[in-house]
Amino acid sequence: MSIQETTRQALSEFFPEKPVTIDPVPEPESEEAEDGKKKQKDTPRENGIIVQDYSMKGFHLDAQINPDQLVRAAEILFKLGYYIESITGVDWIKEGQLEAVYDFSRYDFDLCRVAVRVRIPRDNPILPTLTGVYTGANWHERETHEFFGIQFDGHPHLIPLLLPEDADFHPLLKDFKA
Amino acid sequence: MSLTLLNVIIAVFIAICFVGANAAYLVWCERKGAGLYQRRPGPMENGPWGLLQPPVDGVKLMTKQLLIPGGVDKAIFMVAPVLAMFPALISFVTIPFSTNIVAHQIDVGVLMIFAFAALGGMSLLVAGWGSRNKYAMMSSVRAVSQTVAYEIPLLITTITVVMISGSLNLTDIVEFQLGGFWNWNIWPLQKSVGFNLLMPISFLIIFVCSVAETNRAPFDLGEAESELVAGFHTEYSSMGFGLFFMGEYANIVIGACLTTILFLGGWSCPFGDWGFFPFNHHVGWFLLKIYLIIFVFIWIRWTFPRTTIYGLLNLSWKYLIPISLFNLLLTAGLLKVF
Amino acid sequence: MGGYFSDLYSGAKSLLEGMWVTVKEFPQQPVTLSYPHESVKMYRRFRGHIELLADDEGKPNCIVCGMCERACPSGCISLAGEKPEGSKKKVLTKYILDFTKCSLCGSCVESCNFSALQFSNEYNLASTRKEDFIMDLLKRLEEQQK
Amino acid sequence: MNQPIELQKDETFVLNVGPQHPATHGVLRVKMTMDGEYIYDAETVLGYIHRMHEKMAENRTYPQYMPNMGRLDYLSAMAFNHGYALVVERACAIEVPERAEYIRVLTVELNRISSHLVWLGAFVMDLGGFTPLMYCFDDREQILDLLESVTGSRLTYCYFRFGGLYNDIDDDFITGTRAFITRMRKELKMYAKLVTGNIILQKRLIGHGPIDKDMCQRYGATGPVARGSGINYDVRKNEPYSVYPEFDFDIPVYDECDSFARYMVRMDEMEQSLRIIEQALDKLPDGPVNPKKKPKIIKPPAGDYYAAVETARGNFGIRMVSDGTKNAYRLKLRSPTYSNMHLFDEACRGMLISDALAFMGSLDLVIPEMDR
Repeated sequence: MSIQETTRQALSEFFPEKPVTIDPVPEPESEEAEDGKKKQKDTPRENGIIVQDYSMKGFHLDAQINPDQLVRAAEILFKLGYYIESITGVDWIKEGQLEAVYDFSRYDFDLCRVAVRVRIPRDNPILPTLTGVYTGANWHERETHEFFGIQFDGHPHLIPLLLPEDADFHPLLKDFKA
Repeated sequence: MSLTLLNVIIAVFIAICFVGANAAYLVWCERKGAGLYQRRPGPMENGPWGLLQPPVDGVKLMTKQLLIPGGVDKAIFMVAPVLAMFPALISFVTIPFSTNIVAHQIDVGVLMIFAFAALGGMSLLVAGWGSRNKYAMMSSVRAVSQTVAYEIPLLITTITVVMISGSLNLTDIVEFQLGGFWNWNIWPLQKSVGFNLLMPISFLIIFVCSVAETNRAPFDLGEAESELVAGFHTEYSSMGFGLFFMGEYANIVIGACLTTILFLGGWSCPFGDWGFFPFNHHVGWFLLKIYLIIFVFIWIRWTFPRTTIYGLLNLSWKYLIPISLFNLLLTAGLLKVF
Repeated sequence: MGGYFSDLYSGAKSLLEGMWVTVKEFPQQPVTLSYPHESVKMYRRFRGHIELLADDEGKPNCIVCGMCERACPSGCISLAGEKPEGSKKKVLTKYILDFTKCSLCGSCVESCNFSALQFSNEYNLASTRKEDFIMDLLKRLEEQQK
Repeated sequence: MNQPIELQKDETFVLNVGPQHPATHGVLRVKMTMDGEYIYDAETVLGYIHRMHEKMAENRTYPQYMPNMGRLDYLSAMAFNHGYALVVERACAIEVPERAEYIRVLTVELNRISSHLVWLGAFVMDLGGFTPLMYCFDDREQILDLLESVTGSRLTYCYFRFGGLYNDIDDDFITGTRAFITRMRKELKMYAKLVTGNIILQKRLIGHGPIDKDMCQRYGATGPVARGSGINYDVRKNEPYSVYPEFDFDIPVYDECDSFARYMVRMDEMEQSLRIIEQALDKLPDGPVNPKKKPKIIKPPAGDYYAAVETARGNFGIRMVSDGTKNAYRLKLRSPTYSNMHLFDEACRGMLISDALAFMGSLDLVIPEMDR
């Protein structure tokens, strides 16, 4: 069994109501190209796992989960041998949501890049910290915190990293005006 | 005023001139040498081959503002550079450049040089302590432990040579080696001890120790610029820094002189004592030898990375001290036998 | 004990090897160039700041389409033109390059479809005044024509 | 000398290493809590040259953002440009002509060697040896001359375009590169004698600065740092992009986990890069360097895209979120030294300051890339 399937099965414990085998539907190319704009107006994406077309997207698995499942997901991925690449946010201002994207990748030749997403309300962005699992999440979370204003619960040292120490603005939010 | 005192004053004056000129032009040599080792020309712009660079640098240093950091003990801060320069100058009094070119012959010349060398180590401690800077403090602690560690093998090896030549007087030590390079102390074959295989190694030890004593790369832990910024002279500017700089080069000359006198036969001509030109040119031979040693100093500095403090102490306590101690014992035994 | 002496031997050998490497460089000619006295020839493709190209009559090729202005990531080009009476084409009246902002990416040269821009070979551009880098390229072209 | 010593919390002082410190190569600050010369704790402070490149991406069009990538890591700018070109090409499905791919690999590998040469020189200078720096710069100058003759600039090349290149290489470049390969092989032997074999350097590096596999995974360390810890991970092999599968080259991996292993990885990598360059020159196909069909205005379809390349310092990833307009909606730059430096805080505990700074040098930091 390829690592991709192993990971998918491991992550599917978050979605008991959905059978694992149904969702590997990569969004069809044509459809996406046509209504790229339409998609944006749609309601936010539902939680679930999407198997992406690697040659088109550059990553394999795309899982959207709830904030409370995040630490568990990280533990699963850590056990499977993934390393943390980066943590970042995306500001979906029209939907009133912030999305945190966690990128994981592997050291061995079983290529599998996993993106774990979490959507949280824009006015109360709180996420659990991953520093307990991946120590390296520390700086990434600090960066996400200063750029997007996402609070990471339980983070040991949540002060701005790249911005000045007293910065109280979040420059990567779409409504930030310098 | 007695004649001897006048003699000493004149000698000190000449020594100051000699040391000043040497320090200035050794900096030029160092920079030029560094350039040539590194595929570049070195100083070029001031005068032919950049030869006017040292005076120009001197003027620059002298006209700079002397900054004293806030909150330091001024007296200690100001006395440190003087302490760095002064012992080096005094040591020159007893160094024989030739049969009669010596300021003041002291029967315990070796002892005096070591006494003042220890004072030089203190200047680093005072500078580091007085600077009120953490880097300077760490550097001075390092420098002192380094000086202590390297004075021991230096002394032991010197005692070995003193035992062989039977005198603490530097002139006597040189005169013991006169008459051709085969008589120098560097060779295993000796007049007084017969055959001592460790003598060349002793020479290496004293060479390494003089590199370490003068705080030069690869033992420049005191001023390790990539670790401690500039070490003990981090806070010094203008001539305060200039004096440290001059003191360093003066110490190099002393180190080279001492090595030459103890092991390379001082002013003696390598090809026996022929009484005609150019072989009778005694000072010339002496200067040639010390500059050769300084050339090697420069060569080493621009080749090797720096050691660490534990590497340095390991080298001293694990290798240099045992070997030099063993050599001391061996020499003492051989002296008894022959 | 054996390790003690072999360490000493191999260490000394490695040090001597290193010294041999550096001393071989000692007598050789330096590879550097004493810059103000001699200078390198710039490559044909060297990207200096941009300059205007003129046609045979000495008029700039530029037709004031403004593509370069739009292509520039840093907004350092500002140009203006006017249409003289009885002429179809616009004529360039002002072309200011704010070199303080320029990152020499060359987007402007690539975006130009009328071969009106090129990179100059100038690299001696040090100055202590900011104004020296706000360049009037039209004036520069006129000076070149003379 | 290597035994862990018991450090006392109540006898510490704080030492500010940086932002202007000779060993931090730029403006990095490490707040070290020291017990004598031993480091009790360290906290890295970043952001002194933070320029918010990610926000710039949202305000610039895709082609306009290309020059920014060279400003991230000024030493391997080519690889960063490559990564950005890859992600946009992937999003817009632009085909790259084969010749362009070969030239990309050629220039990226040349750039990798030049980057490693700067590292080697700067690293040995951290250790107190100044001369290798000059030799490295002499060699690097040859690369910069070659790249300048092609790209027109020496440091921030901005040579790649979406789907192709700024311009084609010429014969002078090819002969020059071949001459450089011969020269560089000789020089590498010289470095082996002057630097690698040196007992002082070995004593300072072997056994110092340990980073084990687990630590790499927790922090996401990549590049030579991971490869020095026995992790066989190189994006060029693990996730082949461009025409790397066409070439025969090895990924040097060392299991020692110390500073010397990382040093050796980079030294070996230079040799492997020379091999790649040689093969690329041999196999270089004819043809155009820009695609025939290329959208006039770059507007990637909405969605998430990811691309990773192996720069001289490790895995550089770009996550691009497009909303179908001319500007990126969000562009995340995952820079390698950011993760590599992160483990310094933990790894340097209990080290002597001289070892810690040597260890920092072995991580090969480029501050602008970390601060972005």
